[in-house]
Amino acid sequence: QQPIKVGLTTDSTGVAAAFARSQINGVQMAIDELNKSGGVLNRKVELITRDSQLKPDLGTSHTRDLITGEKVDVLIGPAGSAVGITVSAMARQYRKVVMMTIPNSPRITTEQFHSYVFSIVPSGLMEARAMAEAVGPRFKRIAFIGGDYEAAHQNLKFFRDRLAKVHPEAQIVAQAWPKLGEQDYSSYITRLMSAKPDLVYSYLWGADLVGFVKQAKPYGVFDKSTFASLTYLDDIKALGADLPEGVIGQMRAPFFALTSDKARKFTADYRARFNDWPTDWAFMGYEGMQLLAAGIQAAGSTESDAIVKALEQVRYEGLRGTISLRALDHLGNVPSFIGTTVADKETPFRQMKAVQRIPAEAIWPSADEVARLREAK
Amino acid sequence: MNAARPLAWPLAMLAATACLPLVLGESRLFLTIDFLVMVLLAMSFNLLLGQGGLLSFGHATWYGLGAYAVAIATTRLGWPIWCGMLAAPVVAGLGAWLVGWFCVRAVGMYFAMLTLAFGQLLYTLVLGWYGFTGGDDGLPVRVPDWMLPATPYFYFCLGVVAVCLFLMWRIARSPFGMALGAIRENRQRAACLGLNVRALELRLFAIAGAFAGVAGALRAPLQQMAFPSLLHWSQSAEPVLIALAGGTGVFFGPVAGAALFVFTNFAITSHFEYPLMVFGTLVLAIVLFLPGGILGALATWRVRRGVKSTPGSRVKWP
Amino acid sequence: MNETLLSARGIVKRFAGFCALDGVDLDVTQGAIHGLIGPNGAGKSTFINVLAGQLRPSEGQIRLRGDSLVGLAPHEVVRRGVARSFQITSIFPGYTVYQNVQIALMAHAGHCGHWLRPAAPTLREETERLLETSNLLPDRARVAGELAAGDRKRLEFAISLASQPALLLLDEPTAGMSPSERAMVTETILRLNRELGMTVLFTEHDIEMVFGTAQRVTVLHQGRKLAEGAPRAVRSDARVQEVYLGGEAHAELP
Amino acid sequence: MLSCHDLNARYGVAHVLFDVSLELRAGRVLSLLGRNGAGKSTLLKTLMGLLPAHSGTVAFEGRRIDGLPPWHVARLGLGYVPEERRIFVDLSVQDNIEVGERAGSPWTRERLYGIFPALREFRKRPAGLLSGGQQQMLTVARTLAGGPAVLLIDEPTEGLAPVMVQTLESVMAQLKREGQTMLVAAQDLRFALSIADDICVMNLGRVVHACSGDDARADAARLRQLFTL
Amino acid sequence: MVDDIAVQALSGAGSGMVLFLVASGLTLIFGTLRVANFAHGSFYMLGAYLAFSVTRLFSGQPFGFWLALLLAPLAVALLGAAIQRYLLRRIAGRPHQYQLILTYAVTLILADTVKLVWGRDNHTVPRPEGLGGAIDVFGAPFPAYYLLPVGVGLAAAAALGLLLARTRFGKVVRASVADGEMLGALGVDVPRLNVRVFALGAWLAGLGGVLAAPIGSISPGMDSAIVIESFAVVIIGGVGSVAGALLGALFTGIAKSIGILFAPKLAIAFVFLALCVVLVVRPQGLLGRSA
Ligand SMILES: Nc1ncnc2c1ncn2[C@@H]1O[C@H](COP(=O)(O)OP(=O)(O)OP(=O)(O)O)[C@@H](O)[C@H]1O
Ligand SMILES: Nc1ncnc2c1ncn2[C@@H]1O[C@H](COP(=O)(O)OP(=O)(O)OP(=O)(O)O)[C@@H](O)[C@H]1O
Ligand SMILES: [Mg+2]
Ligand SMILES: [Mg+2]
Repeated sequence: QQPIKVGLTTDSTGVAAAFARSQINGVQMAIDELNKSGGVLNRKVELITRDSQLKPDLGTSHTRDLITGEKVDVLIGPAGSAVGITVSAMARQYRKVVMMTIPNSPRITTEQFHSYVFSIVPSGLMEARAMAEAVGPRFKRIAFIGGDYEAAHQNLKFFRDRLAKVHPEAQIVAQAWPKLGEQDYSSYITRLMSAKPDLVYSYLWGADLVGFVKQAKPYGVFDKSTFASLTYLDDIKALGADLPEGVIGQMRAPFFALTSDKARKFTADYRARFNDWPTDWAFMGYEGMQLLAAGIQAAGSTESDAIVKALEQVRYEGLRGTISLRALDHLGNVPSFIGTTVADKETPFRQMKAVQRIPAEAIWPSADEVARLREAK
Repeated sequence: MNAARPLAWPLAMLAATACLPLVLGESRLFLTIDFLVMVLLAMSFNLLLGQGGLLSFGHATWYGLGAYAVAIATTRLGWPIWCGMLAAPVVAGLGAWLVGWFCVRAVGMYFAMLTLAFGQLLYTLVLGWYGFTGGDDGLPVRVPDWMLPATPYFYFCLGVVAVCLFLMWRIARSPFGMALGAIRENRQRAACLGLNVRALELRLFAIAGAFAGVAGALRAPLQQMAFPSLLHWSQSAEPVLIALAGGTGVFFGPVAGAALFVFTNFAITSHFEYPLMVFGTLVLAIVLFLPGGILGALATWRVRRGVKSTPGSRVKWP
Repeated sequence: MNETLLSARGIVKRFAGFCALDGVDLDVTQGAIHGLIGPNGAGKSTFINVLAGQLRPSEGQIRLRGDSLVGLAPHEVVRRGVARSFQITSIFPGYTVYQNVQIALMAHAGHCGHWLRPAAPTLREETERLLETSNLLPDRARVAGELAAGDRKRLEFAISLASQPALLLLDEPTAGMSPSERAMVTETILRLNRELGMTVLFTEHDIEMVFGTAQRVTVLHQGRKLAEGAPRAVRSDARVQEVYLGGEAHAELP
Repeated sequence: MLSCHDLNARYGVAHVLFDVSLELRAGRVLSLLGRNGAGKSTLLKTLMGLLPAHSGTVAFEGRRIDGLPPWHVARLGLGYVPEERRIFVDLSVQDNIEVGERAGSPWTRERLYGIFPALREFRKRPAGLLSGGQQQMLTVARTLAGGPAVLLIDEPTEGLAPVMVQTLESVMAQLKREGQTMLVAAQDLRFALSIADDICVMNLGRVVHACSGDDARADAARLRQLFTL
Repeated sequence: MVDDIAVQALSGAGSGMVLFLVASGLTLIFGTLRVANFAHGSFYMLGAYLAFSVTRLFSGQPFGFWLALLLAPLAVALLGAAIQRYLLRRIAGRPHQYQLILTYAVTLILADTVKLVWGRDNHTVPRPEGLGGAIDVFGAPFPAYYLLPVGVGLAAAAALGLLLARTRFGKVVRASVADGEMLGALGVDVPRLNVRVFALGAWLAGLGGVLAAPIGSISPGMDSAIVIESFAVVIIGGVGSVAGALLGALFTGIAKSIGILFAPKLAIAFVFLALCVVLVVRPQGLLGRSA
């Protein structure tokens, strides 16, 4: 019997390389588990990965080759958003189901939505709203810093909109838009701090966030104000003790806050296998693969339209809770996690306490909004 | 002189390429389209470097503009795609002409960096103008159905690329091309012959830009999107690499370079966990062991065997 | 015949604090062969560069048949009929001898804008004729960069002639040549002057050549005009002998 | 002191020197005559190691030096004054000389300035701004500063004003008196004859005539004839 | 407002100095050997990664960073020497684009080597003891650590200037710019000289990398960002001119940080904007000589 082939175009080269690595690990763990328990539809599952090097054109070529050359049955998503969009375009053209586990551009599920694309990442819109919900009420003077690219600009826009609802008096007192990959934030920091904010909210990640946090310390950013940011596990690990305590962090799947048995087992397995802590990407890669498998199982075939129908019905007991994918935009009802950093003896890096779990239902776009966003194109 | 003779090989290659849809599967055929687009981009770049001695580090700018011309025409303006395809070389050529007006004032590495800087400025513009260009998430291209399957689009690209290559070949052999070669060889002397060095270089820059624009226009429907990364300097590095690996001193050198780049890079990124290391080693080997690039080495080998070389093919650092 | 073709007035050229030309006046008569001599560093090449548009004079006026040349780019100066050769040979090393001459002719004929027509057959006859006159026909297929120094010089000379200039500026046209070639170049200059009425302004260190060819000689010294006049008069000028000719050896008349 | 035997050299595929053999004895001056393209410059470059010998040998003081890199050849005691003025344009005149200096050279800077007063005058100026003739003087001075045992000079008087030619000739005559071994390539018959102990005439890459300077002076007509071959 | 500008200018100078160290090495290699060394960013990155390893090896020890400052640039210099000796020398006579491509290939290889050795994650190096905090400048806090790159940068600028202008080594280096072959004929071992110059350039890049390590994060992509900026700085200042590189680095550093106050949208492309403006006005760069 032919194995079920899963195609993973991802970006093992470039700024998202670390994300891609754990994504592959997570997907692979899911596949190994599936195969150990007899496969899907009694067929083995096989993973084929490709490196698109964060280049959309290479991503297109690889995805196309996975579909037409390797004849994969389903696709699972890349790392970068731009590549994600082209992968989605290929999926549309060739009618292949694709599961996004890292890219979270709202466009994927709105403007450029088509029935074969699914996502189990809280979209940029959802994350911005989650942040506004969590921190909005407590602060009045908010300074924003984000990489100068669309996701960050959108984030601020969505954050602002929700802020106006939860705390009308609050205002954005300063903005800074360093370029992606900026090495030197000092000028941006002085600019932000001169507005005397009580919250500095960042939409920075990866090397950018690490650089910013290290450079922000001497300027007293963490003493004179509270700092809130995306905090992927990769960055928490890189910063180690350089990440101050009391920072408000937003994550997609923090292993220390996922305490269900299933999640604990995953963390333990992952540690044993890769000698590393599972990142957000590993969790989502794993869940994405499991969801696909569940969809195929339920459809009883690898025929794309059948899988789509099945996936819209599936309720998967995942690591972050029960995940279902709504028919409207194929977005999973995945939560956003927001907590406060603390030192922890167990790990050489910060963990978070009082992690709030903001449910998708509170932050995802309503049917009206989705319709409006799709109109807007 | 028989004009058909020097084209015998290229024509044979063209005919062979035209038969590919009979033997290749869809995926490989698409890869071949990638290759054709790269050939056009690298050849247009080599028109600058090989003919005019102008090393541009911003050539992808015009490639990207070509792609955006198609995307904007189809998505923002609602024009049919062929309007966008026709607009692409015009937009790219005009852009190159405007930017080139500043760039040809500098020479050598200064010229190279100036093209890079202007390219990055345009990249920034495309990246930052979300409302119009869609920013880093790109701008969709509305592709008619007939362009989606591999075979028809392959023939379309093959036709366009063949025509463009033929035009470039004519340009290289024209008095204009020869004058640019003279400028490459000795700028000061060329000026003292009464050649308006800057004006000629500017014209070449615009022409090469227009051809790159055509390549961009062909690229856009392939991924059904135009992305800012098409204008980024790292994209500009590709034609440089391709042209040099293939051999800048030989007219069709970049074809060999593009084959190497597109097919091997695809294979390497499919099979290796550390693709850059493999690819870097490959490039290193070519530079070290094939002086003059792949076709350049072939030409040298033929000279050794007594076949006459083509004069004026040496390329000097400007 | 006695009309002034080129007139330079009060040419000053300063390089970062150093005055290479210090108010030079020079008239070149239509149809004349005019020699420009002077010790090394007198400013001869600088003067030629100023005339040809390579350098812009700090002060002064240059007129060709009354039209100002100051501020024109080199290619514009050439189009007005002033061609030049270089002291340090300047050719297109990667082109063949034939192509070197051909491109020069095409540049003059204004063909270089054509970008879709083949270059090979363009101006074939003219090219061969010019190769013939400069005795380069046997070398026509050789790559110019591989020629010996003297041959390169001859090629450069041929290139300069291609534009059929009204005024030809030659910077040491026979330097590095053997006596026989030197004689040939001298002969060519004289013939061009005689047959086409081409005006020539040249610098040279070969005394025999200067005094044997030029109808009028100007001596520069430290950026100023030291002497000017008929060859015989200049040659016997005491100051010229002191700063340039050096002692008695060259002063005796032939 | 310096000799070569059956030397062949090529530029790429072009064969330029054919079986050239000659010998330069200590303390003597050998004039290498030949018209344009005869291969004089090529011979000097090959002796110096700037152009690899295709076959044949070069020996200096009994030791084979073909195949050695130029810097090594130079350190053994060969000094080369090229035909084109290859001065270091960005360096001042003084620095140009300093770069050529080597310990133990009898040519101090003062002594060089004594011979070439123009260089003293412009010693602070970037050498690229010198006129052609001044540059030529600088190249000679720069090579002398290294105190070479054998001096290879390629057309030293080209492009020099008559006064300078005289100066240079007297410098070379002085060098000769001091026992400097020299190999001088020249087209200028008069100059070559005036200084040579030995004469060697090249044509089309071959040595076509060799004789002593005295013989040549006695039979200048024959030489002239060979020369215009 | 004036205070703001002063503080911005000062922090711009701090980051400008790291850029200067990298660019000075680049301009030296570029100006002398005519090698547009694309691998220069990799040297910088290696310097930073080596600093990470050394400080980690001696973590808890106060001298860890200073040891890294000593050792890492030396290691990078050795690597540079090897690249010059075994790779670049082999293609010395070829058009210069090939050297650019060769160093580009080296960049690719080193990029993956770094991933192989140090992983794909970001790393950080703690700031050395005593320089972790802030000092007071015009009443505003200024990171004390920045004094180190500024000091080292100025010292390096002065030392390089003296080296090139006064010593025989410097003169020989400049002579080889004009005509390396002739220099060889004068008895100078040019191949060895080239190795030394390349090593010196690499050493400067490595030094820049070590000094940059405690500022931000150490990540696999840090090579390409800096190399493009340094090329820009080298061109702005004029190829081969160390003083030009200093001027260019300070100019872009300061102008960028002040520019952020007035035109934040342009900050992303500021280096390129500066390059365009400078070259359109002065095609040979600020301190470059015209052709
Ligand atoms: N670009 C320049 N900058 C500064 N000084 C210069 C420049 N070009 C020439 N000079 C100086 O101007 C003077 C005249 O130089 P020029 O080359 O015109 O002399 P020349 O008469 O042609 O000498 P030669 O007969 O040796 O060729 C010289 O002293 C030279 O150093
Ligand atoms: N770089 C080169 N490549 C190929 N051939 C060359 C090169 N340089 C010189 N030649 C050829 O080598 C031959 C000898 O040249 P060479 O320069 O040694 O002559 P020469 O005797 O020094 O002449 P001159 O008196 O003109 O300087 C010439 O026929 C020339 O064409
Ligand atoms: Mg002169
Ligand atoms: Mg010679």
